[in-house]
Amino acid sequence: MNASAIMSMLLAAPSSGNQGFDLGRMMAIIIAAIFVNNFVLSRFLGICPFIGVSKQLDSAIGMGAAVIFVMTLATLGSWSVYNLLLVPMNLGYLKTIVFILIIASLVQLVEMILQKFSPSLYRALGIFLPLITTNCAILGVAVLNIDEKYSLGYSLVNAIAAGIGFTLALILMAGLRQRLELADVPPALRGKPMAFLIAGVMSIAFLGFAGLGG
Amino acid sequence: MEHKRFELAMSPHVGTHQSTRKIMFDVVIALLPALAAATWFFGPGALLIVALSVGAAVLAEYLCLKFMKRPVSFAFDGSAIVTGILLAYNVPPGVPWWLPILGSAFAIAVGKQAFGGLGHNIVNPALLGRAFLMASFPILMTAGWTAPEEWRNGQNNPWETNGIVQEELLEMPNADAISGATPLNVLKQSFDLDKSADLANKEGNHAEALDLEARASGIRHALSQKSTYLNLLVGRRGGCIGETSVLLLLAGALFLIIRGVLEIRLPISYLGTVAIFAWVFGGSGWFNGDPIFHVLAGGVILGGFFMVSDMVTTPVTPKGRIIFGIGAGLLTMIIRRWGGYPEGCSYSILLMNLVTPLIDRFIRPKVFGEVKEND
Amino acid sequence: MNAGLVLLRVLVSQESFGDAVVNPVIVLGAMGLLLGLGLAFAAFKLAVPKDPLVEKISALLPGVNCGGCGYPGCNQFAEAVARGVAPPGGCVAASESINAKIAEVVGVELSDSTKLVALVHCNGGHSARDEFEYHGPSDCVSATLIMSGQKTCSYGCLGFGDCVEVCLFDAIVIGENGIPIVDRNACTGCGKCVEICPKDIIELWPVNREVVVACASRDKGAFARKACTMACIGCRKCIKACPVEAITVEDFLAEIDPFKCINCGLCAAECPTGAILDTAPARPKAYIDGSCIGCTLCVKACPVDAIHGELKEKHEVDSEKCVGCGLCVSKCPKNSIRMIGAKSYQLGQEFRV
Amino acid sequence: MSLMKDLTNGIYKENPVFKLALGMCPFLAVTTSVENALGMGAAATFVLIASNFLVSLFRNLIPSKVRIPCYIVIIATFVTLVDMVMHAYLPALHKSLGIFIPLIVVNCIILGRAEGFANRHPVLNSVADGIGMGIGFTMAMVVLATFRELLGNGTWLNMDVLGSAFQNQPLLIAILAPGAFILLSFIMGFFKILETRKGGCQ
Amino acid sequence: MIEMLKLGLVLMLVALIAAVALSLVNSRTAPLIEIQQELEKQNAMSEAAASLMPDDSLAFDSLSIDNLENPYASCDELLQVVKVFLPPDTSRIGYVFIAYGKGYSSTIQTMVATRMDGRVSGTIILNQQETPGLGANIVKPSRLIDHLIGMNGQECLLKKDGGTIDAMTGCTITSRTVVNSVRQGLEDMNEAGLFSDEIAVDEEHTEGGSE
Amino acid sequence: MTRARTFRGGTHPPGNKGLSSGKSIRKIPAPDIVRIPLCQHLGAPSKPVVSKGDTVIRGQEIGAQNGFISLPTHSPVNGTVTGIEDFPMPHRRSGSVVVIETESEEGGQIFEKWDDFHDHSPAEIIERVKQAGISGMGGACFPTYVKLSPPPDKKIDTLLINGVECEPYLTADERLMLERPDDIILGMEILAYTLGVQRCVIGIEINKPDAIDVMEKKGVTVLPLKVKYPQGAEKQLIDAATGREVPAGGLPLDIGVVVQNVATAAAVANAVRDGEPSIRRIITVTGQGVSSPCNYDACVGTLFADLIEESGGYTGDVERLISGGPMMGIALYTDGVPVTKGTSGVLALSPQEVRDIAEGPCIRCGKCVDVCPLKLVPSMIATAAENRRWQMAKEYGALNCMACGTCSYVCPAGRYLVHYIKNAQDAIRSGQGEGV
Repeated sequence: MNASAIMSMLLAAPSSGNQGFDLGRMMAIIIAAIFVNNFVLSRFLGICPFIGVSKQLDSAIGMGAAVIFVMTLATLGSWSVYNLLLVPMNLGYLKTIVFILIIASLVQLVEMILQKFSPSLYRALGIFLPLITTNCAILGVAVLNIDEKYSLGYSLVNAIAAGIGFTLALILMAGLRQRLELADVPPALRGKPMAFLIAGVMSIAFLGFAGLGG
Repeated sequence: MEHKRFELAMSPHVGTHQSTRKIMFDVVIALLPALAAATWFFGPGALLIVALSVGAAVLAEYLCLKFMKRPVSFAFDGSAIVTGILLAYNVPPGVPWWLPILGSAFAIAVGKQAFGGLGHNIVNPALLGRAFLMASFPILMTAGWTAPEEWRNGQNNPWETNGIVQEELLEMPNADAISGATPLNVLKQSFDLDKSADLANKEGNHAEALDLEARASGIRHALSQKSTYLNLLVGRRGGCIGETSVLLLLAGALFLIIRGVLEIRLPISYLGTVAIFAWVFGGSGWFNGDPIFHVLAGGVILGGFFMVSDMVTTPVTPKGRIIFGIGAGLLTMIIRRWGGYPEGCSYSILLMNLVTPLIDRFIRPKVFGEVKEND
Repeated sequence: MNAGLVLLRVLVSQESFGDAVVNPVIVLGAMGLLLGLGLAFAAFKLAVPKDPLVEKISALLPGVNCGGCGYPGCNQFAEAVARGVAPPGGCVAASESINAKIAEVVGVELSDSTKLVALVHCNGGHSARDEFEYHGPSDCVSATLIMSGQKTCSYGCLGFGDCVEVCLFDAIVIGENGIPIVDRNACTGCGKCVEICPKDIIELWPVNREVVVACASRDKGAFARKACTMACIGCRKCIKACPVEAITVEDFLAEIDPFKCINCGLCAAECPTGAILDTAPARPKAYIDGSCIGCTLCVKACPVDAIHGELKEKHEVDSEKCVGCGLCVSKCPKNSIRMIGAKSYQLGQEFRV
Repeated sequence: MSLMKDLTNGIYKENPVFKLALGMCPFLAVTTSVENALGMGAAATFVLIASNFLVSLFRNLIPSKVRIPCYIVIIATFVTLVDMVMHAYLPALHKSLGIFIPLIVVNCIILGRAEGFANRHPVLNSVADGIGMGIGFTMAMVVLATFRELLGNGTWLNMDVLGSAFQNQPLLIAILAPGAFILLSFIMGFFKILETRKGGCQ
Repeated sequence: MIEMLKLGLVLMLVALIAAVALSLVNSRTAPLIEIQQELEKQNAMSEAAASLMPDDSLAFDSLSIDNLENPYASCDELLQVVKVFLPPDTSRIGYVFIAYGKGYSSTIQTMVATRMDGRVSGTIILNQQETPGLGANIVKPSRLIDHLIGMNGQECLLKKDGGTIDAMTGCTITSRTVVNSVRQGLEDMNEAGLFSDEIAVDEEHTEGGSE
Repeated sequence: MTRARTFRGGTHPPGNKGLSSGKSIRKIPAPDIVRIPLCQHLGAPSKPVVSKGDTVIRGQEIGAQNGFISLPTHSPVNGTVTGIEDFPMPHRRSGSVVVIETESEEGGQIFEKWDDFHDHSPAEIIERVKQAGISGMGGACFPTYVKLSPPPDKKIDTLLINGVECEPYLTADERLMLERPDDIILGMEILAYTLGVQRCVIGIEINKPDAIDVMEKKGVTVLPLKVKYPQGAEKQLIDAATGREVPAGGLPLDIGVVVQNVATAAAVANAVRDGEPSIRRIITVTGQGVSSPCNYDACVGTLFADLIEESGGYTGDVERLISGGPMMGIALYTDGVPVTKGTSGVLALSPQEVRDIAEGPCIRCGKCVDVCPLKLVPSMIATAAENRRWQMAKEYGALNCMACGTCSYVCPAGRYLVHYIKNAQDAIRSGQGEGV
């Protein structure tokens, strides 16, 4: 396979040769991933960290930034390996195992590199990195990109937007939880049940975005 | 020496005569004129829906408090009544009787009491109840419209009675009469026609596209007529129970302002934003929308004066309130123009309710004497 | 392992599997090797020195980074545990035994001293008169702000239960008398209640000293008595009753020295107002076995005349009278005396104050 | 005895969902019907048992530095197996579970048990734990799915239960995303009440 | 260094075993999955084509025309048209194709059978993940689906867009997606000249439009 | 008259001043037994220098200054000390009082009279003010001499005399301005001379037109102020008068302003001119709970009960007895407490006057934010404090609060906002819950 062929593959969607860059479609992907089909509130991806790291606003912001960062890198890696290696070798069925390996080692490498070379960035982002391995939003976006047959460009856009959507939900959640910490919540609902109830309310509100960009 | 003994408390020892209860009942009173309009246009059915909704809300509040072993007197502080009325005001007049009951019960139980009751709820319970109904019974909630005064003259003729004056339209070339239960539905249709026109253009059917575009702009033209405005003001239009008469809603709002209950920044920033963005992108293209229509149609007036200004779920600081109003206004217009629903008022407020804690956290007034560099 | 390799070679060599097996094996194998090497390389080259305690805890933790503990990852949780910020049992993914091990790792520095539990130095409650009616937030801190609380006794418990609220272990409840009651088993001695109490009447107290002064009033006897029927009036009767001189009275208030106290409860029996409480659920009884030589030392030691017997003959204990103080045990030259029966906590251990 | 304890541990005492709040993503996503819940439960249980077995078997051979990647590979392998088998033999279920089958890989329960339990217990106990946790997970999903399917569709395991009048206007929100969150919240709250009641009696 | 190598080798070994296991299983299941999917497609085609002629013995043959691009599909699917004939006579009696359209929250795949004159004879919704209870109702028998039958590309339009088809209550977007994707498919086929010349009126119209 | 000035925020509670504003000051004799609290000022209590059995004369020092921020205490009567004991106080549960059996109230000139204060240096005047035991008589009781001795690096350019009396009910300052304007004006001149400032203004709310008139006729620069609570708070008064904001955590000195109450000015005049220590003050006894509200000139150590009796006793139900005004005054559980230098009023409020609504949850109406003169967010501070999140309360500026009570006054949910905020202040100052 020569270089130009690889380039054309990267830039175009895998199954059709002539899909160019389309601003409208990109907007649709972005709006869908952030609002309409928000990863957390409508697709149920990344619930564990969403519930776990939303107690403090500062952690939520850090986690969100880390997720966006890793999501982008993981998508880049997984998309390339899938379309440049697995598909030509007819090994599509290995995608799950390959993706998770890529994500796990990527996260660990990034964490170690940050810790070594940029302690300040590590303190801001790095401490959230381990949690990301088991964040199904990362693997989810990688798999979804393949399922939707997005080109690399769209895949990256989708990944970043999904990360932003995750972050948005996380930050809103953190704000609400901090407010409710001072509220007179019935004892039975304190803690995790409350977190899920807030998520439910947020999810209802996000239904308002339905149909947007469609 | 024995001296007379007195009770003790922290200063101040005097206070205003306002109380939560009084505020709530003021809001109830302010909402009543609109109920009269609703009953006039939609018949006693509307009254029944409001009554059921209020009853269910108060009952649900009472039962929740009882279940949680909290003082049940809170159930009668009027806040449940406000929630009940607002919920009923946000459903179409033709819904079955059990719908508002279910909605109110959900609004109170899940939207309010689960969070700890009055003052602790994160979103407006009535709006949450409405969103719950929208998600659960989308067909009933989007098809339960009745035309104004239909109950009296017995004919369902939305062509004349949804508030849009047809004569104007019929004079337009290529413009058929339009149907649609509410003015905003009609507007949404015009956007749909625009979309179809784009499609036709893409396919190369330029003649068809022109025709569609003409019809779309014809509809929008009809919506911007004085007579349409008048109908919207009076309340002769299709829509939710509470959003009929703009005039009577304004009267209620005026009452609240006089009573010092209404925080004026929220409605003003909200309605102002709606108007501005209605002009910016409320029409087919840019900067040609009709702000007057957008403000009068749908639930913006009801929302602006009675739901955006809900104290519990909006920021406490003046600056925060202005930001809240702007955000809600922008979201309303985005949903109206590009979203899946013809009306975005209630969802926009719900969404901004979620942002309220963040606004409260980051937007605080400058403390007296605080040096600027700390900001 | 070898068997696996052989199997692999057999499989690979067979034409029928061919590409279908070889390709994935190559791809995955290469990835595994590369990533393994990469990670190993990184682990060695990029290693950052860590706190050994944190390492130890991390090693015990599940390492799934689920975030259930509220920390971003297992390492952060481990650090928090090591710093004492997070509870050792805070991991939701680990089983209880692991949590116990973590607690062990963290707790090795802690001595196996006697547990300290919260003790409320007031038994006034509804027996204490109110000076005025208080209007304001229902908590002790707020009430204290106004003329130091509504009670006539300015030392006593206000009974709004701030301590109940701050207790993370539900170890305190307000009893019927309007006084907090501490569940000694549930109490961990964290001291949150001590910190919050605006009247400073809660103290951490060794769990096995069960005779306590339940009053903090330093008012003069007459005034204290007027303010509260349960007040210590400084009558000094307890001092006389105490066989080990564990009690002192200062500013009209008795104080028990927990280091000296032997739990006999004699002071409590003597106290005219009930300011000294005997909270022991049951007392052990002395038992003299056959090795007794009848030296009568124990008879002299006994503060309640519960031992009797002839010189050079085996002595007997009147278990009705015995208060379980154990003074005789220490005096017996032949170690013939044992304490038998219910003892909720072991005496004689060291404790931190 | 200890085996029995390991087995029952996951069912109630350490129920992965209600008590530990692990594995939430698939739990919320696939509980739109009892059928899906059972399918997902079976798949997760299989992976849980198999990975616990293998991890426990090789627990002394795998160096600790690469244990997590190794476990992930083991789990991912079983997940892919389940994926392929389900695709081949149960295509309808495969379709409705969709993306959440590959996502079993990142289900915290599985990695959590591999690391937290199988890593330091003998094979039999690990398998028992896997079965217990699997059953606990499945049961929890069935509970939530029962509510969601009943309220949102009027059926249970595709059987008509609440009659056609209800089915014409079911409480749709129950099978939408918000319904899952809210119902889960209340179920967890209910468990909490149960627990405090029980605690109060002791 | 040795230590590092050892770690890498262990991971490799685990990966190798995984690879072998997976490839073995895959070699068993992959054909099955393929057969499964083929069967599913066949069934759907038969079902759709049954509306053309209720006969079990209908056969299908993919057309050797250039793939038609469908601009409304979300995931770059191409319009693939299958010829339907009744063996042994291999002349076509109609076509079957899949229309793709971006719906409310998913891509809706509609299998459409058409007569030779370009009119719809039957549709089946193959794949959709629309809102349950709303858009998802599209799979149930409905007026919308009934309405489509007998329509040609020109007529296939919602009432709201100037046509005659009533949208399903509460889900205009889903309805519009289905209708528009079907129309698009029909028009593409028409332009490709697949339909017989009997529908002269429509031909004229199409020409007029394309100028 | 120029337009009345004011500050931002605040509220306007009904004044209820009519009850006593028309009543001229009545000087009442000392009771048979006076109880002189040893701590009538902010700072360390004075040290008793007499003991049981001692004979004291009027104006004699009975408690000595005890530290920098402290003041001496003087006997208001001639008599015999019968003991030093603990006694209920208006601002706390109990404190030491010197009990004196009154024999007479005449004579007892301790300090020499100064005919013209210009003959004396500012330092001498400050010493006199200190020796006379004068503390701020507006309520805070801060030793006046400290305020008169600014650090040398602070340039004072404005002296503000506080005649605002924004607390409802109270009319003591108003009566003082009407009846003894010369004392006030002399006090002003002395203070201005001592501080060396040229600009000297008296701020009066426009609901006291008579007082403004009197002052203006005497040629004093009067700053008419809008009727609004807490217009009389130091920071708000300065803001309204000069447009300067006292920095958070700072003092008026930092921006070159000194504020003194009118009563303080009069007391300074008495001390400097007549050599009389601070042993008497003007007190308003009012509220619907007393038969005939009035303004008294009473000596320190008189019991509240005596004043009430003087006003004809209680009428009907008295729900609350307050020392000071209704907004910032302290509720008392007994009327058996002595008058101190800072007692500006005794209020006996009937149940109708006292606000008593059950505390409900905060409905976040934001009224407290609108009225807070310090532009804090009282509801948030209070909510944080209620949940013992002291650190959070601190972040929201709890320490800036001056407990003026405006927020509690307007709160429709009847929340004890000031109470919570004070809890937070105490907790923060004592270092509780760091990091929470």
